Amino acid sequence: MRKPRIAAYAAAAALAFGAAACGGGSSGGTGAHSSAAYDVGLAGTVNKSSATGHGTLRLEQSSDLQSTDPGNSYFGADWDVMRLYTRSLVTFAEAPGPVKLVPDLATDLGTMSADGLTWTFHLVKGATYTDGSPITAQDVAYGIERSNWGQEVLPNGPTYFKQLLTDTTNYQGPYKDKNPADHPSGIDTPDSDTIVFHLVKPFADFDDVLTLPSTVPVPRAKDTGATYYEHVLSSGAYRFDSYAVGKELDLSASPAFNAASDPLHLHVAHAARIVDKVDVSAQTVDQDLLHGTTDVDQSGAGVQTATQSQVLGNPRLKAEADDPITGLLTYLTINTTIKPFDDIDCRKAVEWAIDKSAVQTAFGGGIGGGDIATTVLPPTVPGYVQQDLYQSPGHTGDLAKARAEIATCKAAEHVTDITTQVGYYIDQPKDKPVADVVQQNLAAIGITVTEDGFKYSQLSIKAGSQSYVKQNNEALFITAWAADFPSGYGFLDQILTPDGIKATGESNYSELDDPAVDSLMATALKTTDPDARNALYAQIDQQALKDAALVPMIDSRALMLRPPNLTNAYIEQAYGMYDYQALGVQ
Amino acid sequence: MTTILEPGSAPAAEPEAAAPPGEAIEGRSPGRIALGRLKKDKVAMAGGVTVVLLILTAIFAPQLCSLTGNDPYTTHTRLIDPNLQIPSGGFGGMSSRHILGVDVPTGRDLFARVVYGARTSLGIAGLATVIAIAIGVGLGMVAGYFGGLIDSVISRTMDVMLAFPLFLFAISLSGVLGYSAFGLTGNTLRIVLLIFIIGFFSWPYIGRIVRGQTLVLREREFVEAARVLGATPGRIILREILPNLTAPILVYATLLIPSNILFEASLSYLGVGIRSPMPSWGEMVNEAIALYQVDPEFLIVPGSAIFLTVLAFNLLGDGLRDAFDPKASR
Amino acid sequence: MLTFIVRRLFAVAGLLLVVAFVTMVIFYEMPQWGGQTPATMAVQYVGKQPSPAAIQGVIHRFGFDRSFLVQYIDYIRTIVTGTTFSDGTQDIVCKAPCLGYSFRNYQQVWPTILGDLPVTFSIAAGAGVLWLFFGVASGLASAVRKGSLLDRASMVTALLGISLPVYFLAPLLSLPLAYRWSILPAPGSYVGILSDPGQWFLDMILPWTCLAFGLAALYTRLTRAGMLDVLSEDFVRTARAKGLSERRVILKHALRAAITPIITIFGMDFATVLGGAVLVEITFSMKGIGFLAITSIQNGDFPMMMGVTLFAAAFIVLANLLVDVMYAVADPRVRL
Amino acid sequence: MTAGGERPFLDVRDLRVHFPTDDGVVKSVDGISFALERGKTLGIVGESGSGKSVTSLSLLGLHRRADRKGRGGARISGGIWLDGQDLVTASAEEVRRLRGEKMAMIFQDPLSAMHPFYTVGAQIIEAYRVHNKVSKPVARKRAIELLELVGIPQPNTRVDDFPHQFSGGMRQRAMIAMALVCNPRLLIADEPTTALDVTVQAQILDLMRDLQREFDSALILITHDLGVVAELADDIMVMYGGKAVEYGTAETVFRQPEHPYTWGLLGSMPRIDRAVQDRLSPIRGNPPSLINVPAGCAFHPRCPYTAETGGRSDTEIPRLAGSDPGHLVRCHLDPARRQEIFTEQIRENL
Repeated sequence: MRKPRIAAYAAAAALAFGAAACGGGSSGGTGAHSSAAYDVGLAGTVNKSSATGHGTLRLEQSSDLQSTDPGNSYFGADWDVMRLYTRSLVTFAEAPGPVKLVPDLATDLGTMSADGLTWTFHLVKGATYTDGSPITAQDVAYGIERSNWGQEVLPNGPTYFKQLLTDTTNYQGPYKDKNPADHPSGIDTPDSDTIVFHLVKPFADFDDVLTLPSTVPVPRAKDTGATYYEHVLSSGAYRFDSYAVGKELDLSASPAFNAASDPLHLHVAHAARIVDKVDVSAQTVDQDLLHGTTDVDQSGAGVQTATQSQVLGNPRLKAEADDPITGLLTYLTINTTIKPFDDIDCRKAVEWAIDKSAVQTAFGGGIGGGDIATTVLPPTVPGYVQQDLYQSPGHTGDLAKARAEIATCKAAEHVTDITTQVGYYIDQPKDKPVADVVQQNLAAIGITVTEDGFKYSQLSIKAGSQSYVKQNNEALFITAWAADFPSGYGFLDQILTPDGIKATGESNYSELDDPAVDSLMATALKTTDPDARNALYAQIDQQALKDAALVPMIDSRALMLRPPNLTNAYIEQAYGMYDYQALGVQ
Repeated sequence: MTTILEPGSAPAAEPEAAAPPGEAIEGRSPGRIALGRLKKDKVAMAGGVTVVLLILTAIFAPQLCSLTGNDPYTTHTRLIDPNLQIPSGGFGGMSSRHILGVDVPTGRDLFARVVYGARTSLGIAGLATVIAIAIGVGLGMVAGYFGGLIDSVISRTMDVMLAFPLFLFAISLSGVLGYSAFGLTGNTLRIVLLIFIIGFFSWPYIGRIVRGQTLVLREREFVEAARVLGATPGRIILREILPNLTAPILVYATLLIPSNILFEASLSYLGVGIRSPMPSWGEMVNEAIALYQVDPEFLIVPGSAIFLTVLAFNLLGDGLRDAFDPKASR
Repeated sequence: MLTFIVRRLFAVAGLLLVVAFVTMVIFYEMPQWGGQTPATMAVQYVGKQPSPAAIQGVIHRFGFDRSFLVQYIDYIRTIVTGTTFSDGTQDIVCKAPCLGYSFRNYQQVWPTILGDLPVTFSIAAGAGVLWLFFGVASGLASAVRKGSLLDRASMVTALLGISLPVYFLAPLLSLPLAYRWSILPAPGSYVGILSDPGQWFLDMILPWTCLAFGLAALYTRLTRAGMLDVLSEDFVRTARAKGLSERRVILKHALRAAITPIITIFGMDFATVLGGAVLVEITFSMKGIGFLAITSIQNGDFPMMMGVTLFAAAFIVLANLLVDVMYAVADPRVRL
Repeated sequence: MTAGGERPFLDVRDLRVHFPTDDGVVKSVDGISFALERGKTLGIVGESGSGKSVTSLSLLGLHRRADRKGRGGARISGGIWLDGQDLVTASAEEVRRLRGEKMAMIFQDPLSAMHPFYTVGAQIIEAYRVHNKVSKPVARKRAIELLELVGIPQPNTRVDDFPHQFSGGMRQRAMIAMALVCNPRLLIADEPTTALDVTVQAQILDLMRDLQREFDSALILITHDLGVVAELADDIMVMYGGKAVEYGTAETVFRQPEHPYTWGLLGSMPRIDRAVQDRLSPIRGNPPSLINVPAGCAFHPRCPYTAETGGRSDTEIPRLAGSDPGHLVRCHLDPARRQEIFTEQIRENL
């Protein structure tokens, strides 16, 4: 049965092996011509090929795309696919290893003005849609406007621009305000090649935001609102032929693509056709991968457990598999405002009590599940520093310390029995077993926990609602987080600062409001030097754990198959899955 | 009329074919006759014994589980191979401590889960059957006894309900309410919901049968006599008609339970019924279905539980029906 | 006959109105009785961090703010007359019978259902043939050879069939046949009959078998019981007394009388399966109407689910009508 | 009743039909013998469960025979010779060929005895074509002929009607037409008039008498109604508990019945000339169970004269015997005493 994958909602995470590694230059196999072996797709390209327009690349996935409309999806896997038929202002370098931002429709990465409030971009010359019409700065602006201000029609995409850009005109969005002359004040398009953004506050990571498909150009005249997804006007190397909801997406190499407008060769149609079958059962996807009747699992979710045992037990198959870190952190939040967890000792007790090793097994083990996490930032995000504030042998937790902390807390709070509730997503099958483990671990230190499972779609009325968690005494929540764009800010801001505290639609489930964290974040956003900025992110990470606001549990891994006829296969760390734009078939 | 008066019993059927005649003459009560027949029906008795054992299993689930020292919730993650994600050591993790193995990925004891699953399945199916019987018998008797407008309304309602795509309705109903509603949450809500949905959707079948029987009974002498003696309709329905419906109700209830067990299991299998951690056989099958290629044990245990339970109830129900109504022979 | 059909068609329409009403109550009213508000219902359809305006927009567009009766009348009127709705930039025409459009992706419900019907029909048609043929054949053999080894074997098989749910039988069959020996395609494989008839047939074998087994078992029992009843009828004795061969007595006289109710039940079962073979479609992940129903429910896609329910109900009531007409044709005593 | 030499047209000798069941063996027919010539009528009389219908069905070979282990059907022993052919030892197929052709049966309830889904004509045509290789139109002509013969008005159109469209009497006529369509030489009528109105009964009985003459067939009339037998039968056999208790010409059985059971039957016959208050004098008690037939004389639990048998009534089964070879009685009472009781106590009450 189909279950929505939460992992896919929260999208891209980023960058290679920590700040240090980043400064240290290139990691291993960039550009290397690797032969097939286990995990070589993490750092090198498997079956490198420069063939173009060759064969049919077959993708399959067990769920459907949230949308093919670049303005209406929050799925990382969708964004990876969108790069096939769209161009955004900025994108990720097409190479294995650490994420690197490169300009796509823009001629160059942006430059911040002295006050940090204005960013200006120029469009490359000669970029066209598949129908031959030129791509203009106005189209890019319109794409941002419809996705960020047109939420009543396109509700699903991210809305960073609405938060980051000034808007003195109180723009109502293109669907309510049909006057083409009206725009938010934060976007200027002085001519058809130039686009200028005005920010409400300095924002050093703005280039990262421009990688979002929100910046994909959409001509106002071609926009059909909620049904635009049926016939997206392609700006990329592949033409958008057709998409049948719940069935398949068909793309083919676009004859109209102007390679001259793509100096970095980011958009090369290696395949003649691409067929993406959706809503195929998870078992079928795996079977097809094993039998060579499909080329890649588009969801990037990794194989089913049954297949995992098959793959790992067979050296030939294992050589065709990669097990990357997906950038998704599964963690337990502890609400810092709900009694008695407003007492840091009670929160520390939880930190000590959790048996992360058991959690890891419940979550699917080291290969299908992921690595035990001891920091908020995953190893692939800038700012990551290896540390473990709550060290225990084998990560099994330290009951003695946990009991000591809970005793202190009980004494200070004058409570004898502690009961609370833990929220989790019932449509994310791996979270439920984790909730079971949490329940058991906390029972061992005398905290009675009841489970509160809900669908992801109910998040904003459950754990995402302040009144709900307070009324229901739901101090704990098992959730997962990946950055929407690959930066420390992208990962940390929404979950650790007051930016994520909202009456509904909360994302800082700990409701952590620590001035130390907040000031570190403000400093980071003004810091233009990446290394200095990343060091600040690492400090924020540490501070949050000192506050015991959350228990990092698992940095997800997914075992992915790359059948031998797949060319140019490598893991794009921005998405934590293969880079579909680079793929071809033999 | 030129017939020989045959005092006493109604005319015994002539022995056509091999239908055994003449038992009525020996003057045993129908219930005892049926019991006698049932006792001779070895297959039905096997079903009956299994049913009794299942009910005992459900009632004494905690005691039964304590024999192996397990409960259905405790996780044993160390029994699961962290890479292969199947119980270590093969055979679904069977051992002297976990006699049916453990589930994946948390390693909960399958024996305990399947035993507690009997509680869920039988409890929900049983209570749903009680509801269906209560509504069906009540409305069926009222419709059959009073006739006229009341009968029309009730019969039409039954017709309409039988024309509903019930399974879709049940899925919609249990799917739309989400995690909490009516002040109930989680599996408590689901259990209540399932009982009512299943019960509510299966009453028209028994309703029809009871209505038909009541129509016949209404014309019988003893009902006529009671009416002449001034008994109220309520009294007649409860004291005269209901006792005579015991046999069909008993038979039908026994046959309704397995179909309700399947109903519950199917909804849970589809993910709109009971959810883990509460053990339910349908939910266990759902969890196991992705894994049965490498760990069939995990699927076979709950699947067989559903199969055997349904089979046992069907055998018993068939036997009961044959015992009460030998003409509907097997 | 004609007046009967016309009268019944009115009844069918009435029944569908009731079904639509009840479905609508389930989707629009039940959640609110259960404690939800229009706002909490609407948040399912907006993004990760919805603005109040977006929520209001959804509430309004999906009609959570209108009174139930207005919505109901609107829904019915839309089915009859069609409607237009806006995708934000322009109006889209939804022709009658317009069952509305998906809350998730604006797909129109009616064409979506029609698009999924061939899969369900593939399942139903093949399985229908199987279960009717094997059910009636083994029930017949059983009744004629009552008490024989054959009878007992077929009764045991029938009991197994009735007690084995599809989702247990399917893995039991797929494990050896599809996964171990690769004789048949693994569950989940499906191609249309038009694109590759041979592959279609292979793909369908397991779903057909799994669906037909339980129903065939039921029909075996039905046929057997019906035949045993009929075989003790006077007219069968008359047929024998006329000196007819046993074969003719069984097939032309007994079966002729016993088959009518079975065909009736078959009509209803077939219609029910056409309205979505949910368990089979889910188990074999075939994108028929049942699959659509489950995905719609999981997505909270009310119009889609209502459309499917109404569609399934229409099948059932129309089959009911058809069966009654067939009954009148088959049984001269029945007058319409 | 032919003496020696050639067999009678229908000769039944010591016929036994037993049904093994879980509760014991049901001895529905337990050793009856009779003979019947063409053109003659035998009336078999008895209460429900006396074995009379089983007798008729066994003549036609309509019982499912038991398997070799003696289970699952009827155990039939004794002899049935029809026109010299032994039906008990004949194969099922041979008996089937005779059914409808040489021997035919008229059933009690024509509505249930005719197939509801086929027209009356079709059912007659079918009966005809099983035994005669003729085209459908020919058979149809024959069917119309027969319908006319049995007195159905407008047979040309009624032939295409369904049984439910006929009235009860018409249906029985059609049933008779179906039985006669192949000119059977033995006709068995099982309660042919029971389901009919009294006026119609008389018509049907008249019809049967006429047709029997016309076809010169032997007729076995099975009924519980002595009145019906009185009109048609040449011989009468009274059955009780699977055995014949009195067997003789209609004349003797009506004039000088000797078995207490026959007295009871006669006594319970309504007569117009009888006073209302003592109209019926029913037989007390119930018919016997055919599994546990009372020891000795099967009738003894209901018999008012057991005291006069010298204790033999419940120990010894009386033989079917009589002074007159044309009148046999199965009773422990002395023949003279029987006649005495009848003359002194019974006759005036009849």
